[in-house]
Amino acid sequence: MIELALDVVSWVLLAVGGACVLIGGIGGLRLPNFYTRIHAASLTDTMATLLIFVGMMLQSGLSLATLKLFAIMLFLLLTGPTATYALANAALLSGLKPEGDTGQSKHGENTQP
Amino acid sequence: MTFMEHLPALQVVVPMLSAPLIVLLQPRGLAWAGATAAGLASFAIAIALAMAVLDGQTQVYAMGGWAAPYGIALEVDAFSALVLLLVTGAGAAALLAARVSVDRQIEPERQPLFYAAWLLGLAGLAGIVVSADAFNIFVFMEISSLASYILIAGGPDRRALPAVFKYLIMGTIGATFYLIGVGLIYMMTGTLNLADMQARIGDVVALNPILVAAGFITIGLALKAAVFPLHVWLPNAYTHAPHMVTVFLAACATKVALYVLIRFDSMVFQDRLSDHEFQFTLFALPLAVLGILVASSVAMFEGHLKRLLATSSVAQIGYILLGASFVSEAGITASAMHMFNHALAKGGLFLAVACLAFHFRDLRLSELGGAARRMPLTCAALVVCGLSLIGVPGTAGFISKWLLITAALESGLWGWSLVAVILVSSLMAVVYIWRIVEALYFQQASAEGDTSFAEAPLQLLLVTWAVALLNIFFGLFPHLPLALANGSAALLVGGAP
Amino acid sequence: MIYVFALFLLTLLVITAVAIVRTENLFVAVMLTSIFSLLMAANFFILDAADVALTEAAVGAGVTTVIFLSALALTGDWEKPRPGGRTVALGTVGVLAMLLIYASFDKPRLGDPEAPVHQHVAPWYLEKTPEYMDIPNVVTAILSSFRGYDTLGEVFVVFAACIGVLFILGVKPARQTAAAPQPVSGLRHHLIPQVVGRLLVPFIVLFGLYVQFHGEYGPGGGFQAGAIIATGVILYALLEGEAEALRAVPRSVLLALVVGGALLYGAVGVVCMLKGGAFLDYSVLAADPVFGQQLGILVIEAGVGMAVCGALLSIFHAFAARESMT
Amino acid sequence: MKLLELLGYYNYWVFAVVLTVGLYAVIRKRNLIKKLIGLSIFQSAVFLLYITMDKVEGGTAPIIQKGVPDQVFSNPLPQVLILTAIVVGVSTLALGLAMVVRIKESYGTIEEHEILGAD
Amino acid sequence: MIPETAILTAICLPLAGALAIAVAGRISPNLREATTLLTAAALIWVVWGLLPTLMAGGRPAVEVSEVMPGLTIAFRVEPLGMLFAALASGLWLINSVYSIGYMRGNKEKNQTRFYVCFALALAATMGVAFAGNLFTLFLFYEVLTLSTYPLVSHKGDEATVRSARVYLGVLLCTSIGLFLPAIIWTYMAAGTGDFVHGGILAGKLEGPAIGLLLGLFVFGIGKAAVMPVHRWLPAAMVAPTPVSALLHAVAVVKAGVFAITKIIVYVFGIDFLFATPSSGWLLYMAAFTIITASLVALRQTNIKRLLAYSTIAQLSYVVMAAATLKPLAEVGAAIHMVAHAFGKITLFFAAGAIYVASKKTEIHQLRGIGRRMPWTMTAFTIGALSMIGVPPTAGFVSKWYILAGAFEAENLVAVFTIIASTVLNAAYFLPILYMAWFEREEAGAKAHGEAPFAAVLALCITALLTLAFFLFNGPVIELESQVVRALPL
Repeated sequence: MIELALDVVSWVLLAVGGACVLIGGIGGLRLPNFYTRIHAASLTDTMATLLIFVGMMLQSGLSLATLKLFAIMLFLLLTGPTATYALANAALLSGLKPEGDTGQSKHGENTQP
Repeated sequence: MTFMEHLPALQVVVPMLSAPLIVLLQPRGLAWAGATAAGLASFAIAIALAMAVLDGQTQVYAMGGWAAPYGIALEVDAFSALVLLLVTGAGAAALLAARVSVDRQIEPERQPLFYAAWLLGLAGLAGIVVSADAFNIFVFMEISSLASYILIAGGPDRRALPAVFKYLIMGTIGATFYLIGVGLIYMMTGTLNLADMQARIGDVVALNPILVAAGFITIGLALKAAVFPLHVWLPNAYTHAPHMVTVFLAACATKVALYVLIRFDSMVFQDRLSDHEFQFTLFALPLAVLGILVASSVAMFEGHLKRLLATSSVAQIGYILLGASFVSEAGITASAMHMFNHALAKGGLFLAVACLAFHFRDLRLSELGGAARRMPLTCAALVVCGLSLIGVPGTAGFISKWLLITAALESGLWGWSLVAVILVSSLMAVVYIWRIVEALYFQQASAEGDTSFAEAPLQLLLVTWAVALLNIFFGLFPHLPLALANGSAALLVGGAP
Repeated sequence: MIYVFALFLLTLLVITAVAIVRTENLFVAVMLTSIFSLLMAANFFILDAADVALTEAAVGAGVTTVIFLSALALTGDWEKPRPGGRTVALGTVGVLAMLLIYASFDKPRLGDPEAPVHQHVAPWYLEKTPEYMDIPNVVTAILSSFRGYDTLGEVFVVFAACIGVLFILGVKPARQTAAAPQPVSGLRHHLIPQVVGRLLVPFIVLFGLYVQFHGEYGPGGGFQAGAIIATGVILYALLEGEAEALRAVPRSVLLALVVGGALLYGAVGVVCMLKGGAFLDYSVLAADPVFGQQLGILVIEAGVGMAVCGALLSIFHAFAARESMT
Repeated sequence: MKLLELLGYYNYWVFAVVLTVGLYAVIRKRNLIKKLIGLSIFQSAVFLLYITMDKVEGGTAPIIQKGVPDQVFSNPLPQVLILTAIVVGVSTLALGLAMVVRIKESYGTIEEHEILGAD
Repeated sequence: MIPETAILTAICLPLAGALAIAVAGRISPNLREATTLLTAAALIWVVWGLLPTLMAGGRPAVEVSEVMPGLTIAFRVEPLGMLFAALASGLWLINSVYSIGYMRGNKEKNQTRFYVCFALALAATMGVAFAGNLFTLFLFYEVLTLSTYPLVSHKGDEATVRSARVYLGVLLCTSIGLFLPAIIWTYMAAGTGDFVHGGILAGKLEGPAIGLLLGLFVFGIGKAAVMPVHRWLPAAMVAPTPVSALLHAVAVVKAGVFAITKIIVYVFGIDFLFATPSSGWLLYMAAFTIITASLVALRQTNIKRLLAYSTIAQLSYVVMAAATLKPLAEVGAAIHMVAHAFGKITLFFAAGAIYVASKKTEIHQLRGIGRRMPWTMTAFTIGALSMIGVPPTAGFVSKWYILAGAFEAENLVAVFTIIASTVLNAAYFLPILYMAWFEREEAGAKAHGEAPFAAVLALCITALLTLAFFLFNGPVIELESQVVRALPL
């Protein structure tokens, strides 16, 4: 009985995670400019990773594999957003102005090159 | 296992392991000394191996203690002993003479790296010749290619870089074609050892992957050996490389690729593929003839001395392929002998060019006026090696010309027209060697050039003259290389064990 | 069922390859090459080649991209389009494709157990590894012992690449640009990546060492470990700046690593000779041949790891140092 | 030839196509870095050929678990060969890129036709 | 000294001499001249020492090294070779004497190189003379070509270089292009290349192949200057006179003709060739060369070019004599080699002496020179008469034997050519003699005396030899007749 419940929960989690990845992908294609697109990509990085990995962990139960999965999830959660941040920063440095920005910088101190 | 049994392995290990050591020897004099010691050691091993092979025992060495088809086996027979002598001899001689010439062309702090790359090249080439495992040949082909890219990239002139880049691209494509060929054969026979492959290829021979594999291997090795239509990288690469590198590479680099082609073809494909002799001849003969004629005629009108000799190398490779394409005992003996004799002649010529480069910044024939008066000994050595290249009797070149003509006559299929091709190209060789002689001896020195007596440094001159005299010695008493060449022919085509 | 997924990945592979060739922005091409390597790694994994997948990911995707980017930084980003007929090139290449596809019909089908490849040499390896070496990972066994000579050649290819790059880039660039070399940029003044970096680099290096010594039991070994450790140090160099990384791992150490690794591998072989076995025959290394084999494999894997790590790092530093000079 | 049969040869066709795409890039493109990228694709195709050989129906990676009795393994030998070939590819690539950097410095361009024109 | 070592010393002596001359050249010119003469004398002593064994019918042979199975460097002395070696060594001494006078008189530069190359050429000539098989003959034939190249291009200015290029081009092209395949074909067909009395090809080849092989040999040996391959001889006239003397009389040309005769006699075999119809063309080709060369000589104005064309004609005499394939004709061929050598060397010495004394090179400048240079001109006259074949000179003896051979072979073409060429010889030599002795000098020509003493001395010796050969040719004829008489070898 418990296994059935676990399976159902993990299936649901995996399905939702898959949906998130799909949405991120579609976002990446349809959104107009660079900054909006990396916003959509970051969705895949964070939300989908969390959901899929928890789903997989439930599938594999208490074993060495679960521990490995947890480590990978932690790694991805750490590096994903940092990578997106670095990407956005580098874009800004190389002078790609976000849409609708009328010249004055609204961001914090670290946008000066 | 006694020391003698380790020789095939030591032949590759000695130069290979001394390369990293030399990188650590920072003071540049030491780097050259270390490299020459390693070069001479490997030459000594090659001689010992040749002696062992001469009295009849083919050395087989199971690497890592594992038997042949499972582990990698090294095998030294007559043909590999001959090419080994050629490779290590050229390497050692070029190293001996290299110190003065390299000091002028390579900055001191880069020299340890240069000599390490040289030894890697030597080890790579020896590795190919000694190995009896198809994939192992690929690995060592890569080592020797990488080393020769590094050596050529050391050239002082900025044009060396695009030349060596083109060589890198074409060399890598060649090696990868060879890899595809080996892969296809491995897929159909399940083994990588050459002898084992020969045994097992019998039952799958009709399938087309084997034919395609034969095609890929032949094209890949033809690319590495600068056979005629695929030779475009050779003239530029050899012209802009440092002088001593040209001596080393011109003498043995392309010949090892031909060695692999001949060994692969006669051992793996020959008696197994139905009418393969005809196919190989159909493929190799026209290319060889075209190569000889076109390259010789281009060399006749070439202005720059080094590029002229490099283009003539392409023609001489055509000779070796011509010998091999007869697929007869006489043919293989002729091509093996010509590998040896051409290395002597061309090595001597490029050594003389290295001597000339000491006092003539620009090596174009029009600028070499009055060279004979200033450097009489170098020019004399150059003439002797030139004569050996033409094939004047009494020099080493004549022996291989003689064998080639007899092989052509025996081959039967319009043998006489091939004899005509060989003779016409020898006459073309006479023309371009004599253009050099006339430029050296009779051209008036350019106005401002001083005509004081200024010979090349003694060390370089001694090695040049040693090679020139060897040219004559092997012209009169060629028993050693001839015995090895006959042994290899009997082995490859005669079906001897 | 797995085949359908393989089908999808292979098609994606072809699409990426065509995209790489068509794009004119070199930066995009390099990024696509990295994706191409990742897809290759995925394919390898599906075809049960775990070791190769790890290597392709670490060496192919990781280090190749880094080297390409550092070279791109020194040369231009854009490729000049080449007008004019591409028929000749297409023609020759098309002929080659036809030839290969024609040849493929007699080849054994994917996964066909009766294929000659699985009949002759492979079963012997699978059967003899537990007997001679008693280590689970047969690939590492073949890599280091049965065909150890190949891997020795392999280490010297890496060694050749390392001394080659040092030799070619050893020449001071002809024209020193007038501007003083601009301050060592890395993402120095960006706090977040540095913090995350400092957190991650130790774990990357630790994982590299794990892969190094775990080689006998699971997919792993010298090459992959060297590449991973090198990637870790390169990440540190990108975050903290190249000078900082050089302070952490100075050039002399790198050269010592490369030379040491290559010599260690060779030395093991020579010791085997001295002890009476053939070159690289580890069973003479210890009284019990199986233990001797395991010891030999461990030591040469360490040698390979050192050599690869040292080589890749010195290549990166050669390119990076070049950047600060021009 | 039924679909599954056809599926078996798909790997070889992908190998052929990727090989030709790589070769096309090397022959056709004049930018030296694009040539090197083409070369690495060209070599990757060969890796795919070798690894396609080693798959056995229903076999797993050749890691022998102790207890499990009769396991079916894929062929380990091509994997060893490809491990070597990958590192060879990277080494050649590194050397090529070093040359491209030097060419850029001495010629100012990495387009082949401009370099040949300069001499 | 036993014959075998004599052969080897005969070849090594000039080589050692060349080295000694090179060293002596650095010290002082006189020492260099002394070494040259010493080596020449020593060579004569060694070579002529072999004569008694030869006369007694002995054939000393020695094998140096076996280059390849069936291909050896071996020497074997037989009458033809002996005659040629004796002739060459003898004339070398005289030529050295003459060239000392000429070189000093003309103050030529880098003389050491001249004498060194001279000695090398002689070493090669000895090698060709004593060669025991085709391979050794070809080996020294090529060394002779290469060692004479620096002599021909002695002056080093543009004109000499271009004509030296023609010289080398023709000789190397014919030797590599035609002579080498002929040798290889013979080795393939007959299995060996050794010179065997009665020929080695008998029964091995038949039909047109023999004619083709003979053609390859005749046109391959460019040094014999048979018509189409004769262009190098006039081109070599740019060389200083002692070199032309060497070329024409002592070594180069003689080697060519000697090689052809030896191949006809020892490779094909006289009777084997006589039987095959396809070898007749050689005689007609030689005859054609004689006639055309003599006609061209008629129109020449420069003395040396005239002598060059007359040499081409005389050489074809020897070839034609050999081609009549009759014992008497073969003896005639050998003797003509000697007669022509003496006559032609005298003429060249005279031309050189005139040039040194008066810088005159054209025929019309020779008016009344007899009074100014009596010794040179008498020698010139004797040489000219020997060319025509007038009785008291050597030329008559050889023409007599060739005519006898032609009659014996009932070969009317040969007889007619000899008579016609004798007339032509007279037509281009007699006017010169008439102008020299009986015409007055034009006014205002500057006065000049005789040539330097050394040159005149050499002149007179060769003139006397031409006369002496007419009287004492017994031993030479006896030696040569051994070739044809079926002597047990």
